[in-house]
Amino acid sequence: TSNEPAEEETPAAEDDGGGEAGGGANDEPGETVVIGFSAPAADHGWMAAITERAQEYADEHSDIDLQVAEGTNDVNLQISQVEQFINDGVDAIVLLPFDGAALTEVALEAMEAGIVVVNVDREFNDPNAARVTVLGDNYGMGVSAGQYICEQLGDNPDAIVAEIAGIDSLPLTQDRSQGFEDALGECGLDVDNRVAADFTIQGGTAATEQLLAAAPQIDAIWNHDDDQGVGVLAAIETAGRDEFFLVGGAGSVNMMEEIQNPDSIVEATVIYPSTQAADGIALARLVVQGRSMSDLVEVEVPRLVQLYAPVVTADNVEQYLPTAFES
Amino acid sequence: MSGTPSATPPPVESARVEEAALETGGRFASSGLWRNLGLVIALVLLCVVGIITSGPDFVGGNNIVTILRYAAIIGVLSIGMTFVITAGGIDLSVGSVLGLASVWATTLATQTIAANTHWIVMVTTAVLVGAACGLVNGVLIAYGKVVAFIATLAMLVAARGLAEIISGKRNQNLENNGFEAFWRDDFLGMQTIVWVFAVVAVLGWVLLNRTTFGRRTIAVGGNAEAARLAGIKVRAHTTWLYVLCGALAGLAGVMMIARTTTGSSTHGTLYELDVIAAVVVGGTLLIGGRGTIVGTVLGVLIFATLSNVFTQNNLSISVQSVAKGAIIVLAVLLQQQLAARSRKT
Amino acid sequence: MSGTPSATPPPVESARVEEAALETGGRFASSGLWRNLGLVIALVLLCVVGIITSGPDFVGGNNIVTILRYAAIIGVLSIGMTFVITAGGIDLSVGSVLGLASVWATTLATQTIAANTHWIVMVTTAVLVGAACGLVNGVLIAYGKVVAFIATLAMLVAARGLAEIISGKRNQNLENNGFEAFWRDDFLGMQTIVWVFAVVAVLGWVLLNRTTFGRRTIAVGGNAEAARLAGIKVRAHTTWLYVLCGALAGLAGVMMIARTTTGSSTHGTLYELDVIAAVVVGGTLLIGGRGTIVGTVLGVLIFATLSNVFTQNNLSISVQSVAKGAIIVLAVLLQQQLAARSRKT
Amino acid sequence: MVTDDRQLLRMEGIVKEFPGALALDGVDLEVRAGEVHCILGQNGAGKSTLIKVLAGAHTPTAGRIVLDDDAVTFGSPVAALRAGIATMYQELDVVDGLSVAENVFLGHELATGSVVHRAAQHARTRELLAVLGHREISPRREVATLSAAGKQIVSMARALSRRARVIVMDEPSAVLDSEEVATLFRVVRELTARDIAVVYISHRLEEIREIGDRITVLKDGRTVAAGLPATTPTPDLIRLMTGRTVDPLRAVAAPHDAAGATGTDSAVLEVESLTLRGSYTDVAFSVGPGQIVGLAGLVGSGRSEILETIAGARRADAGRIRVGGVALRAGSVAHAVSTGVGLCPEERKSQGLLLDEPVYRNITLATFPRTSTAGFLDEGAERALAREQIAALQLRPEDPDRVTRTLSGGNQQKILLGRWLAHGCRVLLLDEPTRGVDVGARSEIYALVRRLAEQGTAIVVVSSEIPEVLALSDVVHVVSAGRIVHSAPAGSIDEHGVLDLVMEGALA
Ligand SMILES: Nc1ncnc2c1ncn2[C@@H]1O[C@H](COP(=O)(O)OP(=O)(O)OP(=O)(O)O)[C@@H](O)[C@H]1O
Ligand SMILES: Nc1ncnc2c1ncn2[C@@H]1O[C@H](COP(=O)(O)OP(=O)(O)OP(=O)(O)O)[C@@H](O)[C@H]1O
Ligand SMILES: [Mg+2]
Ligand SMILES: [Mg+2]
Repeated sequence: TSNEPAEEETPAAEDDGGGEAGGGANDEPGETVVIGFSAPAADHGWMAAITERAQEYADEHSDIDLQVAEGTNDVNLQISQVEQFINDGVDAIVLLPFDGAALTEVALEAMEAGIVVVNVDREFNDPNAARVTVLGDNYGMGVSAGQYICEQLGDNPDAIVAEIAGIDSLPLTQDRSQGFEDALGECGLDVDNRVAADFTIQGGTAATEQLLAAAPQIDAIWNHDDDQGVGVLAAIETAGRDEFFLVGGAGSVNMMEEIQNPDSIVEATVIYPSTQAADGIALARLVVQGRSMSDLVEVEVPRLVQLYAPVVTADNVEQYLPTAFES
Repeated sequence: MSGTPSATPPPVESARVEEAALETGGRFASSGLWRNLGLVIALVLLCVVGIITSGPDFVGGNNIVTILRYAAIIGVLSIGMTFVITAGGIDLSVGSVLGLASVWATTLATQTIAANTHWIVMVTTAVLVGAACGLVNGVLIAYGKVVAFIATLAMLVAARGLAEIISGKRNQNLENNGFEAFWRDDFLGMQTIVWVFAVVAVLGWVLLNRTTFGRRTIAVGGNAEAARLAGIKVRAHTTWLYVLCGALAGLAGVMMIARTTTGSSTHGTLYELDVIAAVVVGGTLLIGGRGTIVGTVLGVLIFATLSNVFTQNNLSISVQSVAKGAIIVLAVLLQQQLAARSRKT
Repeated sequence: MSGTPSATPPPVESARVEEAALETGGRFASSGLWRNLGLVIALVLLCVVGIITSGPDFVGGNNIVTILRYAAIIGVLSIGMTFVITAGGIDLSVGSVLGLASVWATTLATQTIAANTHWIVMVTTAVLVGAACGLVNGVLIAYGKVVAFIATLAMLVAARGLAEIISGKRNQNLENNGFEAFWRDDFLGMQTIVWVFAVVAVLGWVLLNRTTFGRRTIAVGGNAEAARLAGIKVRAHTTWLYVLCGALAGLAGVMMIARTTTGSSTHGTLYELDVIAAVVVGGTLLIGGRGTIVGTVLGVLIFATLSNVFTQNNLSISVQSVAKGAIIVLAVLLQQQLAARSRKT
Repeated sequence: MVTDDRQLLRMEGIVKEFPGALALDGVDLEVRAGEVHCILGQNGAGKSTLIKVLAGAHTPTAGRIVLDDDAVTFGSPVAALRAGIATMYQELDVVDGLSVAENVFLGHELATGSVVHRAAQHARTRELLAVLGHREISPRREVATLSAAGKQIVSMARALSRRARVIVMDEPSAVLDSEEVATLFRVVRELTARDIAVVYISHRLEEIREIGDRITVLKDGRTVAAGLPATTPTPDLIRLMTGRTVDPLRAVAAPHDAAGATGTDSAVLEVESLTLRGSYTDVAFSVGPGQIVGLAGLVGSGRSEILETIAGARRADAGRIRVGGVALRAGSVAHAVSTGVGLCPEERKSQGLLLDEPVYRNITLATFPRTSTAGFLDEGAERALAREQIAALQLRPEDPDRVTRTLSGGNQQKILLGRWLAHGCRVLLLDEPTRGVDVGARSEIYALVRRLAEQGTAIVVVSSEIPEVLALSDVVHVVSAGRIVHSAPAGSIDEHGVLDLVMEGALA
């Protein structure tokens, strides 16, 4: 079935991923670490992958006891989940907040309670609220996408560029769009049509159909999110349009397969790693067990890890397929 | 049943007369015309705005088709909802039942065994899954006496969860060429799903206005106790209504697959609100007893055109929301003005 | 007054009677007891499950406080909703009004001019913003005769959009130490917001059960025409109800700021469903005419405890949804069994 | 018009137009202090509309109201109440969710700073109920649990609770039995003794004889006679109201022939030891073809429950019901209807009619499956069917497409009958068939019932008007406290006999 590959590939990926990062010693089981994990509702593939990768990583390590709280987009509920973790006196909390600012205070409480807090993806607005912060690079995503499109269209200043954003009210969407705009600005292009979907397939289809109806001629489209990308492609196919090329975002398996397919309009996608939370768990474990990232000379785990947002094209797609997520 | 007087009198006699007037205006035919006239005017106004802001192409074939495609799925759901609301109920679960059906059908389709089965099997599965959910709703409401709002709210939550379990939160990509060939194909310039909507709407109209089933539905919504004492099997009928609504949600699930080439547990999220809004703006009474398929279809088209106009003008989502809120209210107010006028005549 | 038709009567007459029985069961006191007993039992059962699965700490002070903190915001919204629903109306906009109020208040607070103004100003702003939204709802429903469901649905959409515009979709961080000092402080081991909930609940109870306002609210919901003939200004009263509900949504916005130290246009998304569910599970009739604050509070606590238990057991999220759906239905069924029993006695 | 010193209130040339209906077309009414002024008129004559105008519930299209010789306009019910005009409306106007006391003081609660003095309200309500002779009703009791009669008492108490100079009563006796009516009249006399004027609407002429001082007659929204003495002979009144001469009861003086009275052997309806806990116990009787059986008794004696059980609307705890030898499926209305049992329920608005649907759909509600083919409706056939009944029942207005809500009470009642006539049943159960029905319509309904009987339908009638039961039925069963205490041919017993039996049963 469609989700089998994930089961097969991901563990492998994690293992050598873990190997490279942690070296032999760090894989030795240490004292058991109780880790509380809370993330937004897994209402699309990438978020689902985030949670599952975390779960898988925990399952592979006998010394991790992972407590997963109901995924929610209600900060009120997420706060009370963290409060519960504090009550239960877990060793570490890995937190992918629905809204970083809103969970800062409770994260601080956790830190004051002597719990190791690892902040993933959406940043708190107080550095002291987390021992380690693992960030994707949303602004960077936009920049990479923009730069790629510039390379392709740079020579033609009045090319039509369209953008299909994700949930518009999320700061991360704002960042992506900002980066995209700035990068395009570098080569004198701008966003001519912009629609926002909601990370869902149906949203992608609806938004894209409207977009295509509104813009009879397009040269390039950047779609923020490969989950909604499925819907975006469906809409494009329905409309029978192919005068443009499409750049994706996040890096799902089926997008990469599209990239491999020469006569698909999908030329590239910008990775937004779905392994962040798993990395967060890994780091939390190391911190609690007082270990270090053994490839680094530093004896402590660093406090900020920002993941890179590379562009995947037909040239390097094989390299990224293994760690891609099933949308 | 000496207990009934306590429950039956409608919240507001006068308001209800008022409302009824909206619908009947003393005499039938006339007001029906007026009410729909109000909606038609609203729709025309929207198109005018569209043409002014984004040129005559707005009413060009392409854009019309785009609007219809967008409307089709909500439309099919709204037809089912019209029946449920006419009978005085409500179904909050249509959206997630749609999602569940889409996932179920596609997992079936993506299973090797089913790869070469005919797509009819898939469609049937989806419709049956939907009908089953509707049956649960109906039984809980009609026999378990659970308030419709709560029973279907529970189904909303549960169906979504089940869909996630089945799909493992993965999109089930469609691997059935027969299906694609039929469902994603165009026929007289319209994609199949648009035709499906058209057919469902027509059948729905006939069912509600020309059959005993429709008449019973109106009776149950208008005064369930009277219907019961006149020998109508109110509970059984109510159950069937929710089954119908569920089955249509299942069909909508198939249409969603056709549209997106995938089944996903996120399909149909929050559709319930759009659907109910379309039905009520169309002129069906939430207190039951009066329903109009034509109005519902117009309501659906108005909302579809609305968001189309918005995108055409590249409005920010936020501005769209504010405008949308205002327009909903204006549409309803306009509608009432005309209905009131019709009562005077 | 024409808000009332929007109440969603259960489709089956007998269901209504049954429902009425939930409330009256022959005599008030007894049934009140029985009804609440049903909810109390449900709550106790949940706690037992909690203790079994996650040890006695479940009912330890810390966890109780956690549950109450979580319940406080939904709780305040539910009190307002209880009044609106008792009067036969509904308010779908509470969630987004909460968001709007939180944004408005915080933008005010983050403006340099306001940096040193007293936090009371902020709170007042939020409450006023909420009340204003409520006023719009109320006027549209009572005087514009727009069905409550539609009017407040429009407000839901519009308020969310406005909040996004004001906040530029960035969340507004709170810069007001006075506010933090008061609102995030603990008092007798409870955070201020918990006390706010307690106070609102008590005042709500008094208002509904001991004042002319409350009694008239029931009259408006139960038989608006009778209320009108008895000389009650039904329209004005209806308007005030929505203003009350809006103002409480504004207050809830302040509580949300206190809890998150931010105002955001995403605050309160989808709260309307949780709130209505809590109120209806509590035993307030969606068709209006009967309302219970105690029941509402119990309903809120049940849902809060439920999600607390879920987190404790780290169930798979999807399984949780399915379980939640089942539990909602079971709670209502249990409630009805006991109510039916009480009628026999 | 001549104003004499006693005059308190005068309505002149009142016109009220509803969309699609001219309810009042120039009505004059003149009421004196301390009198009982009766308003007579057929269903739809405009009585209720008139008093709603007086009460400020409707604003008149034209005309003026004069109180103490100065013109007043009542913009809202409050204005009228302030002016000292309290009204008991025809449709029960109580709130189920509130207690008795709260209903009595709704809108003028005893409160300081909007905080209700419950104790004070309860005390005051207890007094009022005592005056009305209903000490047994607790002010705390929730109104939903009262029977129709109980609710009527509550709205009466409400009217009394106002400091009124004029009290308007729109068909208060409709849901009351003779005992209750007697109490009502006692109260009315006490009121008039205190110089309070009472405007009294009823279709029962004998009541008007007993209590009335002067009579105003309405016909088709016009005053056809004003200030008649209450002694005006009945035929004259009826002629004024209807333009015809009929005495409803004599019109159907039942031929108590043996054939009608017996016929148990070939009984169509057989009820055996039927029991519904809390309502009635061990009820047994049978009805032969063409026989009319009456259930007489006080309100609350459980008669409605008996009928509802036979119709399948309630599931009896014990006992059997057979129609033409076929045992009815307990608690299945559908089965009862298909075997030919029809019930005209007591509460026509809440149990009988689709108020927002056109008349014809209400008439065909039990029949439309028959006028349809393969599930598809034939509205033409339905309208035709409806027209027949409308003509047969002389329904006003004769419009099958009129929205039912806008018809007057009596005409609505006729629609219910029409439904079962159209359906055609072997057993017809009538619960208070003439409640709120005018004299003319009554005689039509009586004649109709007779005709049905002659065609062989078995009929059971429940009515709180004992003379009606006696005149209409062949056999009378006296029901008291849920038991049949006596059965006899209608001829062999009179009203007093029935009442005595009822009393005994109640004591026993
Ligand atoms: N809301 C309304 N809309 C339209 N017509 C109405 C309305 N209310 C009453 N009417 C009409 O006004 C006329 C008078 O009605 P009304 O109820 O006053 O009669 P009535 O004398 O009280 O009859 P009854 O003795 O049966 O109570 C009737 O023809 C009725 O159809
Ligand atoms: N809503 C109610 N709740 C509880 N008991 C009720 C209710 N209505 C009636 N009863 C009781 O049921 C029994 C029958 O009432 P009901 O009024 O139907 O008798 P009835 O003989 O049909 O009177 P009527 O002449 O008004 O039809 C009485 O004991 C009455 O007190
Ligand atoms: Mg009348
Ligand atoms: Mg009765």
